[in-house]
Amino acid sequence: MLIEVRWHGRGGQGIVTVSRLLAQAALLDGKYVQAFPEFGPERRGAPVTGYTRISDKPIFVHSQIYNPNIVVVVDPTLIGRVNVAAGLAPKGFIVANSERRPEELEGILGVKDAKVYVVNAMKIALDVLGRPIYNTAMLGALLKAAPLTTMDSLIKVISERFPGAVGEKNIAVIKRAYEEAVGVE
Amino acid sequence: MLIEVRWHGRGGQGIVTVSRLLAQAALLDGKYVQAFPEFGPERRGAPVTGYTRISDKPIFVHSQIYNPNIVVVVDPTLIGRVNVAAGLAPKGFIVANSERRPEELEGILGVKDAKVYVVNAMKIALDVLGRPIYNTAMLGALLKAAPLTTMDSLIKVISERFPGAVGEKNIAVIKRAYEEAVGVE
Amino acid sequence: MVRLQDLPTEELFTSGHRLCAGCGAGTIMRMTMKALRGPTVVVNATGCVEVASTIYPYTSWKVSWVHIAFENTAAVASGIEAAYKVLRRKGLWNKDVDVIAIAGDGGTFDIGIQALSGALERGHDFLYICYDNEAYMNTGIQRSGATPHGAATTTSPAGRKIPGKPEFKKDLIGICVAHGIEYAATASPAYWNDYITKVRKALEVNGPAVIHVLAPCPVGMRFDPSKSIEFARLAVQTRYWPVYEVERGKYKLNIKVPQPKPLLEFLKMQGRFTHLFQPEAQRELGELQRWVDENWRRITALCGETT
Amino acid sequence: MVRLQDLPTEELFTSGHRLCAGCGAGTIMRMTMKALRGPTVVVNATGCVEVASTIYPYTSWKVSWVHIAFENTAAVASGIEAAYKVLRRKGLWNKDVDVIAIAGDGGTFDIGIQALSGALERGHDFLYICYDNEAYMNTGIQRSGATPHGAATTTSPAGRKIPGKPEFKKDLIGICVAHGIEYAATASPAYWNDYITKVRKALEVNGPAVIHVLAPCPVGMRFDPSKSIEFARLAVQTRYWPVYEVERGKYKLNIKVPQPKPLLEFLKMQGRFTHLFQPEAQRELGELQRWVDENWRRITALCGETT
Amino acid sequence: MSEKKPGWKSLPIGGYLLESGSAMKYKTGDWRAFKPIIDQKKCINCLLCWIYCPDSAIIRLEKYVDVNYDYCKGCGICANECPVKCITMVEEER
Amino acid sequence: MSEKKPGWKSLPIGGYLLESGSAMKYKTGDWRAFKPIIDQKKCINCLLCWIYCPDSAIIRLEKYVDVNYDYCKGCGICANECPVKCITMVEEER
Amino acid sequence: MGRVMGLTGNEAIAYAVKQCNVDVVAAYPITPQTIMVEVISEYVYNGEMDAEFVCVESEHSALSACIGASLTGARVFTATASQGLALMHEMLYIASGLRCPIVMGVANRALSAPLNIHGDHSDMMGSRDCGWIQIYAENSQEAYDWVIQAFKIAEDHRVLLPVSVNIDGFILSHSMERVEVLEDWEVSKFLPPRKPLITIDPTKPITVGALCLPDYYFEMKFQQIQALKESFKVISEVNAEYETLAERKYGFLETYAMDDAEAAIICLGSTAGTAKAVAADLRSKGKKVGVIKPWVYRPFPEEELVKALGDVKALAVLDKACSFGAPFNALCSDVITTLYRYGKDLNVFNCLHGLGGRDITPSDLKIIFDEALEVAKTGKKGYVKYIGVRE
Amino acid sequence: MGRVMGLTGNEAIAYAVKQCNVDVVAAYPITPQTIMVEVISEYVYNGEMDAEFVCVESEHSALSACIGASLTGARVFTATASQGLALMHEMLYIASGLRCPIVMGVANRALSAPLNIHGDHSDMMGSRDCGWIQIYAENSQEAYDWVIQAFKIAEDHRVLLPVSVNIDGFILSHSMERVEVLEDWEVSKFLPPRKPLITIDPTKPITVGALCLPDYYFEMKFQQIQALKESFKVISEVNAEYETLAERKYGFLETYAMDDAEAAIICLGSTAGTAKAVAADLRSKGKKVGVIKPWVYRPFPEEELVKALGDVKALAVLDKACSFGAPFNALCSDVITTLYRYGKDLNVFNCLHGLGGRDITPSDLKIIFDEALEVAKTGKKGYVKYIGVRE
Ligand SMILES: Cc1ncc(C[n+]2csc(CCOP(=O)(O)OP(=O)(O)O)c2C)c(N)n1
Ligand SMILES: Cc1ncc(C[n+]2csc(CCOP(=O)(O)OP(=O)(O)O)c2C)c(N)n1
Ligand code: SF4
Ligand code: SF4
Ligand code: SF4
Ligand code: SF4
Repeated sequence: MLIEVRWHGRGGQGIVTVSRLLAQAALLDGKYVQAFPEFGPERRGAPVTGYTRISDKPIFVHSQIYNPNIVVVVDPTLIGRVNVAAGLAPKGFIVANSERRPEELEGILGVKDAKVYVVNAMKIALDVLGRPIYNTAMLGALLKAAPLTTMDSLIKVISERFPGAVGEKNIAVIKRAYEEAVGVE
Repeated sequence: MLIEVRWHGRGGQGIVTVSRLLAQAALLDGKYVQAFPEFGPERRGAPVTGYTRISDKPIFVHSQIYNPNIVVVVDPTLIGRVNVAAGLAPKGFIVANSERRPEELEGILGVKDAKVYVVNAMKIALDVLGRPIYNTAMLGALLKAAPLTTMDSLIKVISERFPGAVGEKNIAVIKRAYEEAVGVE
Repeated sequence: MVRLQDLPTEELFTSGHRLCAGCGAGTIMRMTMKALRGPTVVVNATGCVEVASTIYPYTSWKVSWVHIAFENTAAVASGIEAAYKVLRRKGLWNKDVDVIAIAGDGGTFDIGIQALSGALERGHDFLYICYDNEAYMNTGIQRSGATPHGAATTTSPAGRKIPGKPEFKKDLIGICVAHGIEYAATASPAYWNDYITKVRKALEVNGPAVIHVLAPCPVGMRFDPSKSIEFARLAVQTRYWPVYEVERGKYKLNIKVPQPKPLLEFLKMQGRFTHLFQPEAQRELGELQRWVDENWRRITALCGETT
Repeated sequence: MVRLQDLPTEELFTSGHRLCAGCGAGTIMRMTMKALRGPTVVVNATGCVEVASTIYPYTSWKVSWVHIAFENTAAVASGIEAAYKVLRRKGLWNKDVDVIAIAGDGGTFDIGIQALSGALERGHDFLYICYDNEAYMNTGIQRSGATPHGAATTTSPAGRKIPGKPEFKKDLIGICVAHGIEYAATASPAYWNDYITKVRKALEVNGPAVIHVLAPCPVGMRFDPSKSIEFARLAVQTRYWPVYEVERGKYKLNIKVPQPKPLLEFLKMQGRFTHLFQPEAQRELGELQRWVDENWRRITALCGETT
Repeated sequence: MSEKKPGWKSLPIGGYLLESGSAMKYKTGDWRAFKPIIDQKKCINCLLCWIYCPDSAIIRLEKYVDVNYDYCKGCGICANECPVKCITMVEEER
Repeated sequence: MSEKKPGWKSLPIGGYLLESGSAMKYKTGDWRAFKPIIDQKKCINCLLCWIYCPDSAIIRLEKYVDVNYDYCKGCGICANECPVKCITMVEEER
Repeated sequence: MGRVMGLTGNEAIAYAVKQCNVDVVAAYPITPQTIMVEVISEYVYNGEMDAEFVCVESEHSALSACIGASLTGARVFTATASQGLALMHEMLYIASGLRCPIVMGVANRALSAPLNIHGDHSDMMGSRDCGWIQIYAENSQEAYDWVIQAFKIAEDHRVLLPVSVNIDGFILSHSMERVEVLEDWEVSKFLPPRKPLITIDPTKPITVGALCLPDYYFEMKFQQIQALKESFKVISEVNAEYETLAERKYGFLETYAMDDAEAAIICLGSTAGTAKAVAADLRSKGKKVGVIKPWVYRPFPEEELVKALGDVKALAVLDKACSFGAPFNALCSDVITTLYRYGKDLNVFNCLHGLGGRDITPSDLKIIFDEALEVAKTGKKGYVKYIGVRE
Repeated sequence: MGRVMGLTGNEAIAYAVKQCNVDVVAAYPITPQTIMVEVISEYVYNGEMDAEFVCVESEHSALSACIGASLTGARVFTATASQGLALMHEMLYIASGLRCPIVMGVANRALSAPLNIHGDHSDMMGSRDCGWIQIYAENSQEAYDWVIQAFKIAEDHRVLLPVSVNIDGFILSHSMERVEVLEDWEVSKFLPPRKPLITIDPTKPITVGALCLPDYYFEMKFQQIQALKESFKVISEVNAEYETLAERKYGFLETYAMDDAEAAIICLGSTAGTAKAVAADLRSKGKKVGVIKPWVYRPFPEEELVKALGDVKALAVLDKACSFGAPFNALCSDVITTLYRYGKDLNVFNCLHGLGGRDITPSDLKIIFDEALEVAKTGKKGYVKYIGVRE
């Protein structure tokens, strides 16, 4: 099955990175993947999107993603400002970085058919990393919402990409986000 | 009828100019013409050639001239060094700037089928212009050898191209060359 | 002398552009527009300012603005200037038009230097402004001829073998002055008064004039966006960026820095220099420091200053 | 100090080229080849020397010689230099190779200045020689950035409205020196000793060096071919062509001219200036004279000479 | 994505933009993560924030300045440069 | 024109010329309108003509110089530069 | 009959440019175009032409300056050849994309490497996709006539595209021929001062050269495609108006002896002249051969070509530029694809000739005609010949 | 199975370049190629790759430096896109004319004006005549594999021509995909250090770049034509050898579901992937459609194409670059002329798509397939469609 994920964040928040980290992890699972940014000249601060495709079979399609199965909102300030749910496929998921409860968010986003998961990635990031870098936390939350990869693969990918202490901290972030993420169906 | 003329001289001796002056004069006579240089990067001092085509009818051909009807040798030092008679059409003419007699030249050039005309353009140029510029003199000699244009047209063209004293002197040169040119058949 | 109160409130470079938050080039564009004296055509090279200010169907420009390519800003400006000249002569146009070419350091120091050199030689009446953020920012922070020694960029990374850019920054003003132009100057947006005054002065020149202005880029130089102007001030105060002008070949130091702040303060605020503070990079750091000292000495000497 | 007797008799730039009779560039090429120190690759820009020396299937060169295009000589030299560097590092090549780029003034001042500027900035180890015949001679005497003010060329003719080139000659050495290179110099083939010494010196430099040598062109400047060297000498003796060198930014006047010959003598020998001696062109003549004076004053001042 | 954009027949040729300053229609306020709050009582109207703001997001008023939040990207230059420190950056709601 | 030139099969690729200095086969002596004649008795062998000749047409000999008329284009630089004026330019035969 | 002058192709174009009252000329010298620029600078320096001659430092800057100038509403000309055109390549697309009605004279010359200064079409053919209207002249007269018409076509608001007028390097550029010229006032009447549609008039500021993302770019390109389609009409109109003025008839292509031809040659530029001469000769010997010479190469005149082909059985397409690695060379591809579109069956073969100025002689052309006549019988087709290459 | 990595097209090419032990890289950054250059400079600055990275001041100089370097016998790589490729145009011809086996990565992008940074093929198509071997990859894996093969093909003494490996801008250049890579030693074995035929070794001096007049130029060009012909054989050999090494099969083109296809799409690069996906879908619904994807675009694989076409009745040719004013766009012209040469009758129509990065979606492709199936019945042909242009 082909799963399409859209990531929402801002220029500078590592949206491309996280879209690729997920794909890397899926690669370890023996999957086929694509990860690509929104193709535009957007600058730091501006709302941007990234995309990940994961499949058991080789992926031939190279068109854009219009109807993602999953949307991940990395930047909480985008909620309510950008239509993050746009085009979400039927029975899709939204995984958001927010202090709110999932039910509350469901209302704000005005989604009906979708499952909403929430994690307070800001808090986790500040607690563990000491800096407002939310992207890796969202990997943990996403994993909770949908088993697109495994925790093992994520850990492996993270420790390769960020050797040493940074990697370890990010792994901690992911694990905690996995724990803390909650959803409504 | 289409007449093709090849001019021999050295870079810097006005070979292009004289090939064009002849064509200009023929234009005045209502003829169709082409005048073009040898297409090469040759420098001052090097042997060069120029070409003139004259016809009563529009000239369509744009290829090079391989078998000229007439060859004009502007620079006397070329004789014996460059095969000026190369490709000369049957019953062609050679008009040369030389101190020799035409018969003598005929021998040197080794031509049989061609008429040879000779003029001492050096002397004429030095006498009249005071400088070793031989090209216009050869127009007079050429006219004597073959009526490709008229003296009137030549005069008109020269006085347009070189207004004032220079033109007048060149006209004198042409006239004298016309007088002095001698040929053998 | 300019008073902020007297500057026009109208923005000829409007909000709604997509330069990064805190982009110094944005500040520079606004200041430039506040210095105009009449009908103006801006010719802009490909680069951050161009891309971020004119994403179809939006434009931030309220002057006529033209972008043709990356490397030919000065040539395009030449054509426009020549055209208005002949159109006026023929009575088909009746106004003075100021032509301002604006390009980044990449579009000036590297790929655009020939077009600039040619235009200076031909003596067109235009003002060329190079906003220098010291790298190709639009394409993602690649080194340019303006990148300082040792700085890390994506094509001169802080590598294990080579720690940042090995070469030194080109002397743009020196090159322009060698073209014998009437007016050339450096500037920093922190010193708005100096900059705006210079733009106005340069526009008055009959012939080519060049202004080379430091453009703080929080993304490419890696500092906090709120520090853009602080950066631009510190660059001057540490003698990294001498502010001077050259009128008819005569150098003048516009901002004296009798008691410079330590260069390290300036370097440390920027992520692109982080690696220089590793012990292995001591030599690079020293070379950079030496270059800054020597550059200051050379410029101030040309200005007839003794420091 | 060079002795003619000690120069090699072997000609690495052979007879049989098709430069015009009396071409100063031919003399310069020969002298250059006599100054070599070892295996050499010459990169030649399109122009008189290139065209006339390598008409297939003939070549006058006995060193490896490369011509790629008109505007990119310095870039090609960069690539060759870089290649030998890495091939040596990898053990695939084992000799020092001198890379000499040779271009006319058109290929240097105008269309090639960007490639040159870039190569200087990157610091490649090569020698760049600009033989300056002050116009595009190969294509038939068009103006270049090196053509002096007032000179008639086929694109700046002595017209009834505009009497010759309105602009002034670019300062190539000034531009190169602004790039902070280690060695730059001017030369005249009349002073063979000075020139050959400079080529040798420049080859010793580790990094880019530039030599700007006046190339007499009897055809384009319009004088008798036998006067080529006389022209080159007079240019120096009238202070038209200051002969100096710049080592690590330090200027030195190599040929002092305490009692200059009158500039008019130099101008009068050249057909390209004939029209300046018409009464209508008095202003142009004066401007040219002033430029020569000012240039001499500027250069000698830089050299610390008082004249 | 949703709204239909004009087609080739109605667009001006050459990609020319005939309406100058149209970028005003593009609000960059939502780029902002931090928001400048001006204490207008402390403001001395020196206009330094005004001249330095890259986004023309400072509005010049009679006695003090104000922020145009439609465009302010929240860079914080104004707060950093304010000589009397009357501007504070506060995190945007989320 | 007459002699058959090599075809694509035998020519080296890329227009490379593998024989350096082959221009020696191309005699430029016939460009000459004037011919330098050296009075070798007067020649002091200063070699100035040698270094200045653009065409390498001056031959260095033990005591004096000679001219290689195969290549001399007759520019007259040698005659002009000779410090003892031992070179005269005479018109070529015609 | 107009005034008769003896002009080379270069001079004819320069003379036309002067009469067209061009405002800005920015150009760089290169053989064999140089003389175009020289003559123009002479006009300007002598005060015979009130224009700014911007003597730029490279061809890239030449066209850049022209684009800038054209945007002000000025009438603009440039000229180049070979390496110069190649160096302009990037700017060619920008000039058409920004809809600048610049006219450019090209003295076609081979591209390096190896360096060669002689005439072939590889320069313009190597940039044939650039969105310009592209005209090839057979002789000086045509070069002159087309330059004057080119401005009118380019500046028409239904078109607003740049136009290149191509002449064969040396063969035309340096060959003096008889040219009938119009009087200045006639040209001025035919071609009044340019009336630009939109300019960068700074008192009514506009933005030119914005970044168009995937949401708009294709529409702009489609406008260009449409403008080229529109240009068919405009070219016809301009040809017609010019005919009443100059009494010389132009169109998209010229046909020679095609009426009952069995075999024909199609080619561009000066080769067509020689081909016509040879055709005349062969006709006199009873061989039914003809010649088709497109004047307008871009947009490619498909309909007119099909009409011109009539009942011809075999067609030799002469290309003077090599499309390395393509099935056929450029003109031949255009011809074959046109036949495909119109479902016309015809035996076509391709002759690559004249590269680097290799002369194409009447006897070469005779052989080609003979081969075409042969092909008309045998039906052999779809091959490429190389004229005059030594083994 | 090789080692699996997640690489974008840019990264895959850079990784291949590192493994190919390239000596000199001279390049200039431009979106969307930039990352290729960045990754390479990282390798060099980190000492992971022993090469000279010449960070030139423009693309013109980039290729110029590469030509110089290549003449020394070094292995040379460069990369560019769009305006950069256009600025190199002059040098492209020189690189092939001087027979320099340079490999160039191109992240294809639209040409200005208007400025657009997104993917289409106008850059490389606008220079398709330049005498290079031109390869288009569908994904990162192919980009990686072809770069390694490209050096071997280019440097073969029967070829000695430059090769461009093209990837769609953003769609491939910026999209991370699964890539199986070889080990360094495997690449080194497959591709030993370059053995140049002739170099500028100054101890055995030669002259490169002489002026060739009409008497020699055509012969040099004919040698290039022959080398491109020879390259067919060499490419096949290299493909075969690579297959034994990497267990991935390449050739001149890939066919997908063509066996009994009635209608097919032919296209280059990433679009072919989407087309294959759609074809699979349609096949599952019983529609007989297939896809042909040329890997090698120059020299154009005519014979292989004709073979691949089999008995297909209708063919949609998808072009991603506009040949303004030509009867058809580039790929379509090549296809139609190939059919002509082989006397093959087939209903072809041309779809211009994706200009300036306009996305081509599965539903677009479905419509095209449907139209092709329709055409297979109606026999309508020879027209051009514009996919997704707003009226
Ligand atoms: C011929 C060409 N090469 C490369 C590019 C890609 N490019 C566009 S902008 C740019 C960098 C601009 O750098 P700079 O001039 O310093 O301006 P900045 O982006 O820093 O404002 C580059 C490399 C291009 N547009 N055209
Ligand atoms: C891109 C390009 N533009 C123009 C030319 C034509 N061209 C060849 S050499 C030359 C002039 C050379 O002048 P210069 O560099 O001064 O050398 P000179 O001929 O005087 O020795 C010109 C314009 C060219 N070869 N390439
Ligand atoms: S990258 Fe730098 S210069 Fe470019 S918009 Fe961002 S802050 Fe400004
Ligand atoms: S034109 Fe001048 S520079 Fe060129 S070969 Fe002749 S004399 Fe030498
Ligand atoms: S935060 Fe930045 S953008 Fe916002 S008002 Fe202050 S200076 Fe302007
Ligand atoms: S005349 Fe000129 S070419 Fe002949 S030997 Fe003397 S200097 Fe040399």
